Amino acid sequence: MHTTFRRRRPTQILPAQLALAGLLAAGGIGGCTSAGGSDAGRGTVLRFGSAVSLTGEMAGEGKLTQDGYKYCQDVVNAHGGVTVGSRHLTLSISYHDDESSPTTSARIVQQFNDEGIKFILGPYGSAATEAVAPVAQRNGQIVADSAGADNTIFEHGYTQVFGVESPASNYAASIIDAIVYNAHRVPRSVAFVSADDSFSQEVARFGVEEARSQGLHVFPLITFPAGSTDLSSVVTRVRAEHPDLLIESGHLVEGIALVSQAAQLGLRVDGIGETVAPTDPGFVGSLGRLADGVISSTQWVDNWPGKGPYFGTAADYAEGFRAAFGFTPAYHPAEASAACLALVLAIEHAGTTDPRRVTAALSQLDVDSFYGRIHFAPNGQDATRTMAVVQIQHGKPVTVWPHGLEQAPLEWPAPRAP
Amino acid sequence: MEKTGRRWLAGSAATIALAAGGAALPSQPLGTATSVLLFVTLAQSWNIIGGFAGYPSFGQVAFFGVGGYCAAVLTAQVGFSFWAALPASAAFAAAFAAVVGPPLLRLRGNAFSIATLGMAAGTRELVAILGVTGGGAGLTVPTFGPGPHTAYPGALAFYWAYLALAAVSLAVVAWLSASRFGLALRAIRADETAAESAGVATTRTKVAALALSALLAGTAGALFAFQQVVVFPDSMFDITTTTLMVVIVVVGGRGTVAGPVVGAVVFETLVTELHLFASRLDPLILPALIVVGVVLLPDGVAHLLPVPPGAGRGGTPRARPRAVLLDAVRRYRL
Amino acid sequence: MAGAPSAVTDLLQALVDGLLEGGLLALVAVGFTLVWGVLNEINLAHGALVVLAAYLTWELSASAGLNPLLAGLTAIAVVAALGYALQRGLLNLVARAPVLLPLLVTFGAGLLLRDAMVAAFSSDDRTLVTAYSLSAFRVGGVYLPVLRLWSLVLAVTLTTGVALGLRHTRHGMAIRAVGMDRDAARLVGIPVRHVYALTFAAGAALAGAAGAMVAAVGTFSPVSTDVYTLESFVIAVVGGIGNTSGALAGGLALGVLEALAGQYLPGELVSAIAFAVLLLALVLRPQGIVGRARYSARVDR
Amino acid sequence: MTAVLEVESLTRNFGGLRAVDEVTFSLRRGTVLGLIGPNGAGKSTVVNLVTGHLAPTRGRVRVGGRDVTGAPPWKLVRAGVARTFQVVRPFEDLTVLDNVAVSAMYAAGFPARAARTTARRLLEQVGLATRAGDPAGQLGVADSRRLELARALATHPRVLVLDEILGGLAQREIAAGVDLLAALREQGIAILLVEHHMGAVRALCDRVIMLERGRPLTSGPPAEVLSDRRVVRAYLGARHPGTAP
Repeated sequence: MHTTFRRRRPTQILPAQLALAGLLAAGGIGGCTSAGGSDAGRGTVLRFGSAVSLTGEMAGEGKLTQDGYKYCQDVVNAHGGVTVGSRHLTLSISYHDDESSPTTSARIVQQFNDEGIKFILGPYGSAATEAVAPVAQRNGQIVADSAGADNTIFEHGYTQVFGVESPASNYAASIIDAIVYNAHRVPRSVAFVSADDSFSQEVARFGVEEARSQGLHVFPLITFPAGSTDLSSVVTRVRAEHPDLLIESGHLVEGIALVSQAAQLGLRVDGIGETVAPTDPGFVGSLGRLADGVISSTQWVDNWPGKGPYFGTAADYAEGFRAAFGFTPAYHPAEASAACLALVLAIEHAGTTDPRRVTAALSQLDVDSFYGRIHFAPNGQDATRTMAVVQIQHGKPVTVWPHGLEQAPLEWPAPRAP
Repeated sequence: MEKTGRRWLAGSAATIALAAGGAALPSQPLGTATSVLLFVTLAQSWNIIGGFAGYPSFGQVAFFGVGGYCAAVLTAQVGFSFWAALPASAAFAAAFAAVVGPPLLRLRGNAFSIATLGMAAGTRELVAILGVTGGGAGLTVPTFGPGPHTAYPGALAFYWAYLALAAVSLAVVAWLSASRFGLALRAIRADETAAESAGVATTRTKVAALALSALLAGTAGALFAFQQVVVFPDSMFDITTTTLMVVIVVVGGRGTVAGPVVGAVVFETLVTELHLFASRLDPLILPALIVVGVVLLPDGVAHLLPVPPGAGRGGTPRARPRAVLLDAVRRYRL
Repeated sequence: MAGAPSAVTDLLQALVDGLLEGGLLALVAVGFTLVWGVLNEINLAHGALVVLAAYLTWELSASAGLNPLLAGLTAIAVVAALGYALQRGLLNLVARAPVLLPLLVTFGAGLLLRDAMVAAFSSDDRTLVTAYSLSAFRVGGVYLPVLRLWSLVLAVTLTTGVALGLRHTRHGMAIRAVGMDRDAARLVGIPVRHVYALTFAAGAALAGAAGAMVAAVGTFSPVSTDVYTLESFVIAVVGGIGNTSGALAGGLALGVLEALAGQYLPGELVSAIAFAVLLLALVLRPQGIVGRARYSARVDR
Repeated sequence: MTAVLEVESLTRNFGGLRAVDEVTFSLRRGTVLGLIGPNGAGKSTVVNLVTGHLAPTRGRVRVGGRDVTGAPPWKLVRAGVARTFQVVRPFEDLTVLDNVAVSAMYAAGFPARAARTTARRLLEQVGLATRAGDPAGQLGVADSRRLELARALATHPRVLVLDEILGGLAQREIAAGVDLLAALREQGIAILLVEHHMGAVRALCDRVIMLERGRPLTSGPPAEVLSDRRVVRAYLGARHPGTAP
């Protein structure tokens, strides 16, 4: 079914009235942020706030992010809670569903501020993080950003946003490197298709640069409306160009649609690389055999080097998470727990819940963990973090790159569904 | 006629001065009050074209969105301060209406509604494609950082801004209701052919009404964009925003001065408060209110009030409210 | 044929894609144009009815294990009954009000339906993977996915079926009479309230058929309700208001136009095509491409 | 003295049908021109062409010497050509007073206050003074016709085009109507009277044009035209050979 129109962002689901009334509540009295900020931690509880997408387009990824935050809360409290100076505070995270609408995420963060909550765990997606950042900036709140990888978030000069994930620029570039350095038959040409949200376009832009620097012929970029579920016209155009490799940058919804329609319309490529989608359990769930062979970049895998407080090594994290949630975590829960961990450690190092001192502690934070090294550049982005690359083999994402982390050799050209 | 005009203006100014005193409201009621004031403006803006001229536009959100995006582009890409961008955005929205108006206003009834609905959706697609508006990725009104920016004035300042805008909208509609221009619009609503035979240049008058209504909606859009700081095509061009404006005027009373105000206060407060109580049901509250409101109050609450506030001079004395309500429902039943 | 240069096959493929796509678009739109033409009501809940049928078909066949065809038919019946109740219980109350009021009521009903679906079925995307959902004929370089072919066949049969039904059956004549002049129809003994509800139910049944097809062919979620409503009224206007065979022509035309645009224009322009078509049609040719709109008087009331 | 209204070989086609075919006439100040003919002869089409509601396929329309062919109704009414509608078209939810005030303000260009005083005066003139405050939708047939006339007069017209204004009225009301129109003629207003009521035509018209299937059959003083055999046949059909003369 050709989705002729831009598939409406979930704001469509949230009646404008709630959006409008709520958004205006965002204008609630935020002016009087006293220097110390209301110290939510004075009692025995340390409260974090999280606007997360439980319904709407990003619901799949949003739920995984929430799992990551919940696991962080459980593990920290199991270890006796957060030690602030002499006190031990129990970590309590409150969630509000932003229905995958960036404007709603901003409203929810403002409401958290009105309730005196200064520590925010980032919403899912760059658009939501971009909308939340100015609210946190003017209220003096701190955002531990777990899934807003878009570089533009860190170019506004904000001082309150700290991103634990590797920048958007690495997403497609690492896929290209993994194939070029690993494949027996190195592809000579690549076609890029991208959703039109800023994160996906940023990823595509850097991917094209990397592909050119590796000497591949790059076909002109094709963009499609974010959230589209029918990409048949895109597939038909790509088929006309006969590239060796197809790379798609977008989220879960578009990732699934592209692979299924590519099969339906008989697209012949050596393999498909996609950002975000393949590492989501829902991807293999909906595509079944079709998912095999698809390659994706990931922020973290369960054999990632590093060991740290509360979670131990990556393997310990994966083991503990599976015990608690019943499925092996891909990178979404891991980056969420890492963001929560960063905030907890910063508070412990600062020895106070005063937001300004915690912000200073975060900017100096440099610690090893299950997620690898966590530290932030002056603009709040973890600029030096690299990514790993996985390939779906027999229905399971398997690490194929970088060297030293591979769990299986890269199958290239990718196996084609019978 | 002059007397009622002046009395009405004085009365509304007084109530608004009182409301300004309410600045001590805690943040949640302040949010509700601010939203009510926004919808008073939006409803009055729709009332001009939908109520007075009888052209039920279903694309008003296009002017709201165009005003908002114009402010965002002027501040983010051109470096204007917001307070300079505000009047420019209002004027731009009015000019936009003057351009899209003539072809649309040749149509009537459902065809006009659908054409305006299509126009608004088309405008959203256009904004989502253009580079200067940031496309689907949204655009940030700079309120911080090294480059030119306008400091974020805080919720109270926005409450006052929406208050001023609501007062202006009310005054404009009150003036309109008592003026030659308003009479011409009412004549067009009653019978456009006869109006033209009475010397009314109908197309020009209708386009002027659409531009005036776009001016108000555009200003509200610009203010809203500044308040949200980050604007997206889907949040600025949401069809439900138009529907709410229309429902508020219908439930309040089409073509009256007080109708939209009554409608905005009743409808807005009801939805926002209900949202707080039955949050599990909340997605269903708004649509249910739209359906119930329109079916039970097809001619609006204003007609039930004993004194017809500015509903046209010398209206016949009002029958008992309940009778009028049943009569309206009976009159429109198949 | 197999050796044809790829540029030609691509054009052919785009045309074929367009026609198959147009078939489904027509199927979605024919119910909408019937209701607008006869009852002069814009049914903004039309998209929600389509998606509801898709969900019912999905639930009945995927979870309840019913044969997809039977699931589809049940979904159509349920949606038609809902349509009858919506008109009889609600829309008849504002049938004689200015056109704006039914428009608002259907908008509210559509939003209500959509949010109820979000609550009931969550907002994840769904698609019905049936045995032959991936199979396709290959003619030369051109792919003809089987299911999409079926949607074109269904679209043609239903639109012509409706057109013939309106002209030759007793109910059809009653519906057209009510559409032309409801008071006169009442005078000759036609139960107008029932016929109004029947017409809306027919429109809903057509929406149901489209929904069942959408479940099989594409992916859908509550958010797609707006997409289907917007497309329906573009096609209704292009095809000629109230003109069911016009809906077929309009749907095919829009489908081909978009497929070609998708092939030769930058991706993001595709979504603006439908609006450009709508505005052009409304301004230049309100009576639609299939000659005189059956109820052109409706354009000005 | 130049004519107030000049119409030259006015023609209008609807697809293949020629509704009006080469109609020519001129109307001088203070005179009444009757336009008669069976239903469907094209009388209303001529009215719509002359008042701008329809654009002519061919031919010219001049008011006070100025060419206004194809101008929209609001320009024509401001040039002095006012009309009433065969099926009354009141502004239903506006008051009777406002109905008239709109024409005074927009066609005659009076400011709001002066327009309302003029409107009150005209309502007295047509006998609707007592209903000034009522919504126009509540008027009966005869009163609605009076309102149409008052609205047309409020435009300060040079030419008054009356489309079957006496249609369906009781005998007593027709007599009152004829007196009213005679008074207007004395005030110097030119009238184009489209009417079926032959009594009124004889009483008021200086000249009459007989239309049949869009073409002017004959014209001249009323007595002469009304006794013309072709006119009688056009209205009543040919005499059956066997019946009495």
